Amino acid sequence: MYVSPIREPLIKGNKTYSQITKDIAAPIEGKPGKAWYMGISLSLSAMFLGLAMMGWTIWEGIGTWGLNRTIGWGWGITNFVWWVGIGHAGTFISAILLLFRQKWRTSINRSAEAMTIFAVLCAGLFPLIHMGRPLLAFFVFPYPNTRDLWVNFNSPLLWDVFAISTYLLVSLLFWYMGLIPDIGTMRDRVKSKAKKFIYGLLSFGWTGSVKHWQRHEKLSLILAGLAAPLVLSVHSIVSADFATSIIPGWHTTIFPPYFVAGAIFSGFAMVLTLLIVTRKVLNLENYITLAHIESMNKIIIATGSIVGIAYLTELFISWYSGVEYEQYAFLNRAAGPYWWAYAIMMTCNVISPQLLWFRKLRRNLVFTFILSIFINIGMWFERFVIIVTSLHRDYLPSSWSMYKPTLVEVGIFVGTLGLFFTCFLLFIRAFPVIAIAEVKTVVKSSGEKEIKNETL
Amino acid sequence: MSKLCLFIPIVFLLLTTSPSFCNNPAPQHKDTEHNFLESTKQGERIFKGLVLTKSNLKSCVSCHNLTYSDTLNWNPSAWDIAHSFADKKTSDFNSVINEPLAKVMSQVHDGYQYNEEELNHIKNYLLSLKTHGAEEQKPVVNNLILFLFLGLLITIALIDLFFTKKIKYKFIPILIFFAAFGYQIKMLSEDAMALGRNENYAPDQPIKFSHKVHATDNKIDCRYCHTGVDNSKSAVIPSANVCLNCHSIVREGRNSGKFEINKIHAAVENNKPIEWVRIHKLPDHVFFSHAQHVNVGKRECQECHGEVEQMHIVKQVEDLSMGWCLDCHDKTAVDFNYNNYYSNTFKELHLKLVKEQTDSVRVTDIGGRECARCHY
Amino acid sequence: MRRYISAYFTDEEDLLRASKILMEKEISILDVLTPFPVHGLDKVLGLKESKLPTVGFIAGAIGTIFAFGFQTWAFVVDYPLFIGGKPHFAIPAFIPITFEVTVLFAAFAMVFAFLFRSKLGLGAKNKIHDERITDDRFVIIIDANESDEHFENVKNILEHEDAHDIQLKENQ
Amino acid sequence: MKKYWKSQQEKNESPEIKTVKHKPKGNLEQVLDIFEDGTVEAKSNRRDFLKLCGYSLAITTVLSSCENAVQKAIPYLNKPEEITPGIANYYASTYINGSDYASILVKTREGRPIKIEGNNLSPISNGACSARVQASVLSLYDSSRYQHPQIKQEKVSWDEFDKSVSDALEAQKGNQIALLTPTIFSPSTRKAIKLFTAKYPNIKWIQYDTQSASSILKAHKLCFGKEILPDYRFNKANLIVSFDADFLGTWINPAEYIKTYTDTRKLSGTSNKMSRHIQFESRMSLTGSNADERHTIKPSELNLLIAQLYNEILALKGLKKYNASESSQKIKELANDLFKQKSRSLVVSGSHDLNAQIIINAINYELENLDKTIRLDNPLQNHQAIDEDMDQLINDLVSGQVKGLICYHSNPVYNHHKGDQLKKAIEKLAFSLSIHEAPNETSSLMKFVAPDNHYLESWNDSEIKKNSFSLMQPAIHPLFDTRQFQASLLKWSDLETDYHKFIMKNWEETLFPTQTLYTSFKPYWEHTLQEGIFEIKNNSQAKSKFAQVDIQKAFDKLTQKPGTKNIELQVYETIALGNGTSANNPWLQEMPDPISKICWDNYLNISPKQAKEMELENGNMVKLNDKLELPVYILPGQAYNSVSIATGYGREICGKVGAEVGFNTSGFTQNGFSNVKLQKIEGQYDFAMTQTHHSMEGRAIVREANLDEYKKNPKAGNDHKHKYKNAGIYKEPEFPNHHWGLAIDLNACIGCGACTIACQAENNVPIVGKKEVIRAHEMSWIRIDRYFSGDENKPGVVFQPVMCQHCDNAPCENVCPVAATNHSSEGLNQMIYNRCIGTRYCGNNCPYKVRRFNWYDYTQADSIPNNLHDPAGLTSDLSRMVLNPDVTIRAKGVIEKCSMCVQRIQEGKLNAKLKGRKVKDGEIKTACQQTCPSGAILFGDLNDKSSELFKVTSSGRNYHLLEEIHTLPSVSYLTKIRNKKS
Repeated sequence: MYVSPIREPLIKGNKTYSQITKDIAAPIEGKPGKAWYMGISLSLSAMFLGLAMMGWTIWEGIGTWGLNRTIGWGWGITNFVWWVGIGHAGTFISAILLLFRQKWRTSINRSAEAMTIFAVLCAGLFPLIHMGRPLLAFFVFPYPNTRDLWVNFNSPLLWDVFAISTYLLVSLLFWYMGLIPDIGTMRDRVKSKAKKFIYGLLSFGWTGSVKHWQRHEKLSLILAGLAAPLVLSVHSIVSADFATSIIPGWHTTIFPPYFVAGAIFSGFAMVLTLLIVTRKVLNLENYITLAHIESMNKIIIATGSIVGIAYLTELFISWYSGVEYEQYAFLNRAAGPYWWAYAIMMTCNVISPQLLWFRKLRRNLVFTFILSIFINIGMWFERFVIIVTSLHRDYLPSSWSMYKPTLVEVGIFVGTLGLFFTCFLLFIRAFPVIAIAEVKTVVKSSGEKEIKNETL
Repeated sequence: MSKLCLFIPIVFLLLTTSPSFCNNPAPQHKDTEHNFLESTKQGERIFKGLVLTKSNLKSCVSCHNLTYSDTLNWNPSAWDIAHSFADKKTSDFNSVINEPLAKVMSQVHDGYQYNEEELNHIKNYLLSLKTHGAEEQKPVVNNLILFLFLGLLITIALIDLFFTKKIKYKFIPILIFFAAFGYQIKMLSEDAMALGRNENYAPDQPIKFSHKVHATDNKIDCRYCHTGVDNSKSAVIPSANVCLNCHSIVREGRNSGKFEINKIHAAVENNKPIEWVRIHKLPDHVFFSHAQHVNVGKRECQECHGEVEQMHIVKQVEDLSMGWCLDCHDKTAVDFNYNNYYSNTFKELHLKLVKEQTDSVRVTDIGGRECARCHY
Repeated sequence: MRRYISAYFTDEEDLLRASKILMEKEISILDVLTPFPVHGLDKVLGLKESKLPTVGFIAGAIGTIFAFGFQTWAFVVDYPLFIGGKPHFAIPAFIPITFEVTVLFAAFAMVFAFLFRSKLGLGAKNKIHDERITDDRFVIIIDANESDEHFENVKNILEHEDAHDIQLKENQ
Repeated sequence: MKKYWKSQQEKNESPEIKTVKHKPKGNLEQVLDIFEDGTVEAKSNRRDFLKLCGYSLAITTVLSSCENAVQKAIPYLNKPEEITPGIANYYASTYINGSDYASILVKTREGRPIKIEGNNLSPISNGACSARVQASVLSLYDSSRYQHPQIKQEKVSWDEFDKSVSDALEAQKGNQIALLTPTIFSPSTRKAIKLFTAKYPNIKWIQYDTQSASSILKAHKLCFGKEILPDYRFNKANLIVSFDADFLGTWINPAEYIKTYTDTRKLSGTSNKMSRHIQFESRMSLTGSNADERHTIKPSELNLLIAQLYNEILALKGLKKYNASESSQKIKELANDLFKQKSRSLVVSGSHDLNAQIIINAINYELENLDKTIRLDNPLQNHQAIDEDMDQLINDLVSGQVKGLICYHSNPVYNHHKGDQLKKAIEKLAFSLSIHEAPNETSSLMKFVAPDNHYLESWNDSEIKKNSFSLMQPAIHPLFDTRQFQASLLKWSDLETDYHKFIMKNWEETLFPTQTLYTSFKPYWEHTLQEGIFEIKNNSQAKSKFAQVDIQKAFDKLTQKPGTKNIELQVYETIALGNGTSANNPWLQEMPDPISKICWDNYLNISPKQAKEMELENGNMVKLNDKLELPVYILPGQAYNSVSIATGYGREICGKVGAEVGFNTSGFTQNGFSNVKLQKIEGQYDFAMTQTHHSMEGRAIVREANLDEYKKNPKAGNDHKHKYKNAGIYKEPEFPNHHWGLAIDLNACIGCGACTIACQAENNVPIVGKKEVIRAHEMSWIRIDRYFSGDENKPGVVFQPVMCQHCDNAPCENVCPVAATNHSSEGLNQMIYNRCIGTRYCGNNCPYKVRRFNWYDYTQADSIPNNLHDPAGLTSDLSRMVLNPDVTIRAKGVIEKCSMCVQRIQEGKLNAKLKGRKVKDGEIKTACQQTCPSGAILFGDLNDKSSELFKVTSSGRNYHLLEEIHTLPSVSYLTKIRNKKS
């Protein structure tokens, strides 16, 4: 394989526009394989398990979870933060990388955005079902009512309500606006009348007119401009759930940047996990190349290192602050009863990504895949460590307590994994996983053929 | 919508507990059962005036409603009579219907002559009313159907707007859409706000007690009966012995004759309390004290309960929502001159008042909007 | 009845060149249809800058004022509550929601403005010119009503610029 | 504001029927009807309607506030004059349970007793109630009580029953019969018993106490010629030495001792005087945990120490010493200190050894404490039983000499160590009659069961201390077909059965003549009934003489016994359950033990050293004497080679709550100690512990100082004060009108836990059961934190009641998304249950962890059906009668917490408004404050510069918990001052 000394091609195999369309539309047009059926049945059953557990929780009460008077949040909010974090990669890739004109984003932004939406959906479930009275969840919206009551605008949890719902809606808009031209492509390719009708509806009557393209480009750019601070704000606000509180280990000013970095870190890891499988199964190796994987790995090292530095800063500041409660909280994280969670977090999030400094490993698919799963686990434990170990031993030792999750909580988590993969599997059957039109724009500049010509 | 709320659980109830409907005791005496049924039917016909009687008098039903009704009818309803008389002997029945002693009754029932058989039929009919209750009234065309119809209209309008395009002018389906959707939202929000509210609730009471007769015509003070209103959180519904203070002498009413008043005596004799239907209900989580409002705050009863003294049937006039409470707290001024508690406790506000920096201190200013004033 | 010429290209550079020449010759181009955004095409065709950013800004500003104003009104005027020892008008606490609502308003306004201006939307019945446009064909549509001479003229230019196919079409 | 009512009798003639908008479902008669059927069925009401709604989850959202079903409002048929619905009535009465005593006020609403408060007029209990007294109101509504007379487990009418009993008594006239009761200190009851035994001379009356004081009684007989329990006056003593006497917990009359003890230790105002307390004991008792100096001593070693102390005191007085081994430096010092505090010291002992008690008497005599800190002229009248009587009775029953047994309010089969023998003997008896409230191990063996009234349904009088009388009056008509013991006795004696009249007659004859205030009996009686108490003034200054007993003999006996190498077992009673009579009371079961913080269980306390040797950890199982298998709890401060275990648990025949909770200690004597063998076995046991971490981790949570430091600087130990005035970015909140606050004197708090039960009763706090407590789901709004410090074998102990601190900068308020918790302009942190959606964010963000979440539907207030978690059956219609109608029942999924008894504040304010004056200081009392036996809790208005609270909080000892995080709590604490020898 030829490798350019200057820049590696992002699309391989001398693709014409028509071939690109055909390759990317192939998974939608063909019959799903055995793997897909296995995947969907597995994730559907996981989803139904989760739904049953959620029903049980709502019926019986939060007592079915392992929480107690000291530890009011456990797996539920850990999962919430974890999913929100995962939901950061998509918009980050499409918005921030768009602003930076990174061409390699074009092959991955579509699936990453879809992943964002599904992850945020999963995340949004947790604040809802972790409530003691989920049936009254509508109280969090400031709607006019006969009680003359409004909500508490001081509460970070309310900010969350606004941040998460805004993020979900804006991400949806962004994703769908990007999809319109590709749905147009699908509309023009499918043969069956019903499919043509549905794609026709969903394509919003896309014609490809130059005026539309002009506005569309502008819209994407400005939406990206809006979404970029939004991405940063969402996890900052999620971190404010903790940072604005007074619990030692939560009350930390470093949280917003640290959470955002962590979110992008985990989001990229999840994108890698999914794409490494997807490119193989859907035969998209020419579009999602090692160059893409390597670029993403580079971001992983960067964000992983930020996270690592944040961990160390936290430790340092807690010691330096001289506040006994802070000092104890961090000592207890590392050496208390939950030391193992801290150890997992440190190994997976700080130590393991450092291996990516080696180019060989950065370009090794198996290694990257395993690492991405490690990072997902590590980032889950980061949230667990922050939430549970801070709460379980706070100010008054008399209330110190331990937390052990129940099967119900585990079941709900598995259920959201099921929901996520179900959505993703349906997505790859319904819409192009790669932004066709956007790939076409870069094929000239970053395609294999062109670069060859240049170097020749 | 509230009907929908009711409908679904009822369906569920039927589905889940249907076996319990089957445990009616199996008929043991077929013949007597049959006779009784026949007699009941005859009685019903007589009562409803479907049979020709010897006299040309009005049928029973023209004066005695079958069940309670929402308009005031001083005459006891059939259901009511059934509860008082069904167990009595036919001879008692005879004397009441054919030869009443009370003044009102004897005028109205003048000329009624039913024979014993007919009386038996009527009595059996009443008996069956007592045990089975009156027929369920069919629900009127309710909001649900209207709501669904509007939904249909919206769907059609949208389909035409985007796909079929049969209507030439686009604004027509758009107009239809907005009008229908708007009306749906209005229905939803009104019903949602009405949940748990009972504005205009005026149920029939076990005794046709008229506040108009007592408070306006006979000029009895509210506090004569509602004794707790000044000191307790509860205004107190008078106990039967309070009624008897007068009604041990006043045995016959102007409108209802002896029938209603007799219920008080019956209650005392049978040692069975009178089960009034509660009208002004606040949820369990609301603490309301009459003493605070009536005694300390010097509010008139009518401000919350409406012109009760003009009502034959008591009706809830206000919606008793939290917004309504707060509205009053916002508007009502606190009388600092009258009560030393206020002037001694709210010194800053008192000073302002004295210096005439404000014209009045409202309930809200002294914490009348704070949650734990009512919720704890 | 309207007649028009549609010229098919397979490469965006040919298209750009052709459009440029057509514009130079002041031949009015009705529309250019492409499978992906071709850079510089809007400049070549002399399209005006889109007003979407302005829409976004105005909507965002409304969102800011609405969110901040609403929070202030609810907390200071309508139902002041003592919460956590904070004053009723606690500006820092209102910032996150103000920001989110700003973004939400701007994003929605822009998307709707885009759809409205472009006449796109659920069930929009735009004419699909050719199914290959969304695949790999670039099409220039030129008004062909004036005369045959015009048509020949245009055809020559287009052929010169490597047009793959040139068709004369009629529109009812 | 409180009204004392004289009689409640008339009102019971009509069924009380009243619907208030709160929970009381149905009337009393309905409740009775239900229990006639023996089943508890919830009647159809709006809850059922809501349940139907619950079937469709989708619509419950809308319906969760839907309450459109028909409600009935049922007035009284004939309203009793003194009852106004919505206003509570208070009746003065007396709590008696065995030897437990308290003078109380019963709070009733619409005829239902709902709360017990202390009677301020009583010089004995001083307006205080213990946890047991507070919880007793729940026992009234216990569905496991006997509901009708029974013969051989068959239900009979009282007429039949009385006839059968009389016949049986006649038939047994030639045989000896025993009447077994606990100590009876009611003069009228004693009289009734005398009349009964006069009619049946073959009946011998025997008193039996589980907590016996018979060695003290006998020692006084020998030393002073009077078999009495002296009147210990802890408030007169500067130095208190206690040898294994748990006088703050369970010893003789703790209700009085807590008050008199803490009076000397409060350091209120300018007083710098504080008594010193030295405790010798093997188990860490409540008393020991409050001592300034505590010595862990094996039970068998106590005697020698007492003897040595006596010797040293004799030496100091220059008298001849007896022959004993050389005493340690500590004893010598102690003798020195005692000698310095001559006539102002007090030495007490809980020993069951007669000789030890004789020497203790001798010590007190030599220290000239008699008639000063120990008075013999007004002796206590409880705990009068003599152990030998009971032993004799059991022997006689076993040998068949006694042919019949009448057992009233005692359960020897369960709690006497020879219970097994007794059980077999009773089964063989020809005549056995039980007079109990509820079935127990003894009564279930008996042929005749005459159900006794609950004390809240009974008339009685009492004379707890000589010349201190009080009256008990019913606050409710008997709920079941029961009759009180005394009335039954009178009936069987063929006398007037109205015990009320009997008491009146008795008082008219005996007590009325002793006073001069009233000239006719009726006003005197009514006045006394209203006040609840009556005292005969006694100004005698009797000089007590010490008789010449054979001290040499007693002394020799003490020094003879060598300390054994065996493991010694002590059986003790807990603060909550006592001897197990109230084992079916879920409030008491869920009250954590003050020291171990374990509830719903008993366990073997073992010393840390021994645990290390035997490689035991908390919850490991051991085998005791090859028969009893039970878990161990490593109790810091338990003496090495000694173990202890609580009685009152492991009840077999009991209601559903108390049965099979914990382990039965039968076979081990409660008097003294026994030598046991201990063996580790397999198994691990989960304790329901409300506190699992016992060290303060060096944090300034409970601030302490020693007295000498305090004298130099009142701020001693409280120097952590941070200068944080206006440290936030916002101005500190102001409360110009009221600013309610609490102050808790950590010096006065002894950790007894009465406040926790008072709070439970006042605020309808649910019971969650053992499994839930293990999961740290307990609901208590006020908890008592207990921290150990120092060496685990000789730990220091501190107690700290913690409830919602009502922070002015409350962290919880900021985080609630729906503003369900916010601040009032009176400085209260308000929690609005109906707005709460249960995110638990407030609970997380509370640095004090005082917020409690309804993990399950504990109260049946939830709209979803079939998810009730009510292990104690407290949602039955009967039990619900105890609910306070002024406090909302919380539904599943909402947070709750201490409201500073806002219902009482509102009531107090309304009362002031009705009278047109400002709220008086001390007028409003929180439930915890009201019941606190040591007066450690003080409520008031911080804005009122003349209030007691203002004075207390401006003292140097005042501090706020975690003040460095700037939450500005309205609750403050006063530093704990110890009086250690410096």
